[in-house]
Amino acid sequence: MSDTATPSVIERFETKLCDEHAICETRKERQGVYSVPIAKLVPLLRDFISNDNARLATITGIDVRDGTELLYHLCFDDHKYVATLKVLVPRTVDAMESITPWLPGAEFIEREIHDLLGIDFTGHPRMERLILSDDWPEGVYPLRRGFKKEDAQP
Amino acid sequence: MNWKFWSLKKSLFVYHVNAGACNNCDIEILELLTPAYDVERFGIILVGSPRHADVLLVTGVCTRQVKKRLQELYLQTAKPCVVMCIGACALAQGIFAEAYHVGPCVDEVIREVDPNAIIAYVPGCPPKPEAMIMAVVKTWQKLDELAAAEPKPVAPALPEVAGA
Amino acid sequence: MAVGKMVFALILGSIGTLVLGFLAKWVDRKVTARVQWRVGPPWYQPAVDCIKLMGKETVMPAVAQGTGFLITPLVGMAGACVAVTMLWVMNLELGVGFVGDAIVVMYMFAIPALTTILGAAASGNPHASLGASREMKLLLSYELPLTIALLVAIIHTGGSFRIGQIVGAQQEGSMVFMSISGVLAFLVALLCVQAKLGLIPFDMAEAECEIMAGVYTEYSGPPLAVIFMTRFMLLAALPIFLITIFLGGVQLTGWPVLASLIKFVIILVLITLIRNTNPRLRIDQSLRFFWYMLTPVALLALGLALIGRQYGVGWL
Amino acid sequence: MRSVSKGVNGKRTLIPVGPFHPLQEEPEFFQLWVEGETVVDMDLRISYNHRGIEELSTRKTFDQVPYLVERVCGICSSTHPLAYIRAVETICGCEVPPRAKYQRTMVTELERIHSHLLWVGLAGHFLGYNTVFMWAWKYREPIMEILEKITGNRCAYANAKIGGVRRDIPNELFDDIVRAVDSCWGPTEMLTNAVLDDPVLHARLVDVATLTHEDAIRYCVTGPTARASGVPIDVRRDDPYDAFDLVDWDVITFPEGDVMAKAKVRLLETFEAIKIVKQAVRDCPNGETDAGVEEVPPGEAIGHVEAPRGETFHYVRSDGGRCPVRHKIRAPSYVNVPSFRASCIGQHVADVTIAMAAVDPCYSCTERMAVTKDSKTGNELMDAKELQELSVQRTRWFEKQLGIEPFDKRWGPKLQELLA
Repeated sequence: MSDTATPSVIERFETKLCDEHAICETRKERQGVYSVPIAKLVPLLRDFISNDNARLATITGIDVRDGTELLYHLCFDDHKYVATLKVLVPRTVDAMESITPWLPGAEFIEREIHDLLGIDFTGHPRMERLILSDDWPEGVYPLRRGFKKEDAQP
Repeated sequence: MNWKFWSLKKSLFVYHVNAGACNNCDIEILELLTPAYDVERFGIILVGSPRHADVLLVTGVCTRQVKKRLQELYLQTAKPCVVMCIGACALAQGIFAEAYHVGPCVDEVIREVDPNAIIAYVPGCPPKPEAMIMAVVKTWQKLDELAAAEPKPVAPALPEVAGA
Repeated sequence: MAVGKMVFALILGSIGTLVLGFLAKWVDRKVTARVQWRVGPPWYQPAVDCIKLMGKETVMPAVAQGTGFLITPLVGMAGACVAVTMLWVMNLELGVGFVGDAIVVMYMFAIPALTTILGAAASGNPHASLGASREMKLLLSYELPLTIALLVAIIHTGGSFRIGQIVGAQQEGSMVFMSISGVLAFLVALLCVQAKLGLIPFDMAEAECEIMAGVYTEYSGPPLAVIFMTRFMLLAALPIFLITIFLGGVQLTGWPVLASLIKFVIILVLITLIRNTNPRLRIDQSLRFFWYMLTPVALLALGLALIGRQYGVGWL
Repeated sequence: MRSVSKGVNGKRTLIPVGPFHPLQEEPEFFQLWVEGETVVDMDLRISYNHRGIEELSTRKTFDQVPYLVERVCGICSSTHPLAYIRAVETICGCEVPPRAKYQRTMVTELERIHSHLLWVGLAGHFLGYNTVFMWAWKYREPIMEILEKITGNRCAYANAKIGGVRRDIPNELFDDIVRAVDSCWGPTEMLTNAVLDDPVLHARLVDVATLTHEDAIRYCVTGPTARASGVPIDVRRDDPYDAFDLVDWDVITFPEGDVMAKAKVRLLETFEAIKIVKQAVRDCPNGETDAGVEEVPPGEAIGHVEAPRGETFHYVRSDGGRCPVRHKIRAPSYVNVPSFRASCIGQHVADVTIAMAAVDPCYSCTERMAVTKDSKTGNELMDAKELQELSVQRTRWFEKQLGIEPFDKRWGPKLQELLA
């Protein structure tokens, strides 16, 4: 990893995030993870994607103790930087605002998270089963903690 | 010699089923058709309808969604039909054995509908094209044995094929 | 002719044509393989394919109309056998025909296509019915120019609907092919034969590059073997039909054997070449081709032949 | 995707593209809604293929995971492990020895060559040039052989490991690598000329299934699909890894976004890949090939590399234990395939197969599994065959309109000359 990301961009990027009360969790060469309040996430994403030429690589969902962490990976290709915006969706809510209406590329990604982790994306035009088999029981999510293969018997 | 088995050896119509494979086996199967290996020399051709098939080439782990379709497919073929499990996944689920979305092994799935099915196994991840041709040769030998043994009931399984 | 002799002729003619058909099919596959830098199958491959299918089980699709589904391949084969035997007999013994046998042979050659349509419809498979509808349209399109081309030959050989006379007149005088209208009619008939054989560019009834699917999707085992054999027989029989009508017939005695063989091989190679160098047409394109292009050409040939006949100009 | 209503005049026909075709190595499972000859809407049903690799991965140790993820997809089998390994190396903060970097580069680029040639063959098949299919696969063979020689397997190479490479490629084999890639240069050049000069291919490919620059950004596409729409992204340049910043090569970009541009990108990239391999062989230093990573500290990181089809993106989280806590895999096709909606709607049905093939979709990547179809349902769902046939017919029609001989006739003699 020879050259590092353009510093000025990271500064600008981090200032923007700090204004929205985001916290930088880890920062390595050319990539960083930032924790963002759930209400600020979608406007931030929209801003980065439309103004800063960012590209949504994918969304990762992780089942943690208090709920589900959603990690939005943004690639700033011009600046050799990958930023990961992290939000925590509480178990009691299990829902998140969908970004598909303005970013159609996120459609499959959100449907996959819906299938595997049970997060409901509100405003998604087609929140249907995508990658699990037809005989998979409703309400069993394979990537949640404590999932056992036996639970999924049809 | 039994003419049925003799002619079966000389002319194998193959139908390829991808039951959840990673493409490695599939591209190697296609490789067999191309000039480098050209299996049409031995009378082996790919056909478009399972009704015409003498050999079902099954690749992949047989996922939950695929299981029923694989059985249905096998029932549609005209017997005698050899099932050839290509690759470690089709053999014994390979690296995916513990995954949550895979069904039973391919041979179990087939045996469920036909206990006497003739099943050949080609190990390797993926098997080399040579190993697949070797598997065909071994299948011929097995067919010879079956021809000699007829009309006794068909032996359950083929020996493992060396290679890869 | 005695009944015994007729049966004998039927068996001999059918088997001979079948063997010829196996070889013709092999030539076809081998040439295709060589174009693609492959070696291709051994010479006995088509025969072994059929023998193998004979030994296999017949699967009845649940939705199929049983009897119709199974009997149609046999009827098609019977039609091909009868047509082929009539061709052989009338070529070899010029006197035995009857008036109108040329028309009967034409009918008989249409039977395999008709039974294919019926069988495909009976199989209850959507693929097959799609193929059947195409086959039907194709049949409607090529029969007309083929019949007109046949008329040209009949006019040239004295106006009789007897194959014996068509052949006899050509062997005494000159071949139908040795005139402008004859050449035109021959070319029209050659393309119609291509369609009858279901070869590229007119193979839309059975979909892609593999030998099957389409109308034959649901067939397996012996019925499929019968279908294959019928097709192989046609591959041998239709060139003979062309030779009979336009090129002075087939003779199996003395030097003319060689001439007959050369004619057969030339026509077979022509058919294979057309198949290997041409794209597949869409069904509407082929309808347009047969109706708007071949039929006028055939009519032109007919006109020329009539004029030639009227004014005694042999080369027209 | 929005749900589909009946057409206004009710003339909307559903053509589900049956997912199985004898000559296509992967099944596809599309539903096209067609009015007349024009595609008006489409949907994708891909639930057949899920194997659950992400979950399985959390039960393997860090060193076992590369063997698992290279089985995500057979054609990208060097890039998936590499993306994972990059993520883990970032967590560890270890530096890969230069020799290992160059050797990883060689294998990924050899893979790119064989993958692109495979695509050319399949595209030729879709357009009705079956001979091209046979030929392209024939030229691919030396690459497969050299990969077997240097890694031990024709597919699934398992050459990279955390901190270096699993098996050093001995210097004696370097000449063989150069010879193998050189043998590809001529045929690829010839195929490129054939594509660029061929009027029929122009008619079939230019302005077909155009993915506009805006759509490419909205659908977040990557790889050749994006580069053909004028989005100049390439992970090899934008986030250089291995030896890609140490060798000289170009990112191929075309602004048009049609199928032709995608074909051009792939063909020209093959040359770049050959160049990279030759430079990597030339510059490869002697020395260690393994940094000797002992354990993985807690942390999280992403790793992404450029697969033949686009960006392969992995995210790994470690809690300091033996296994990853979470391992997210995003294959390039997962973002490229949905862009069909932008590129195929409004197209002629006959163009859809080639438009789909243009993305070089990889369904086992997309679902981390593969689709199959039995003939019963396959029949009900009609056929990719039919569609391909339509595509072939269209090529022939153009050939005819332009008064041109079939492709094989035009290019066959030249090719044979070349190979003689």
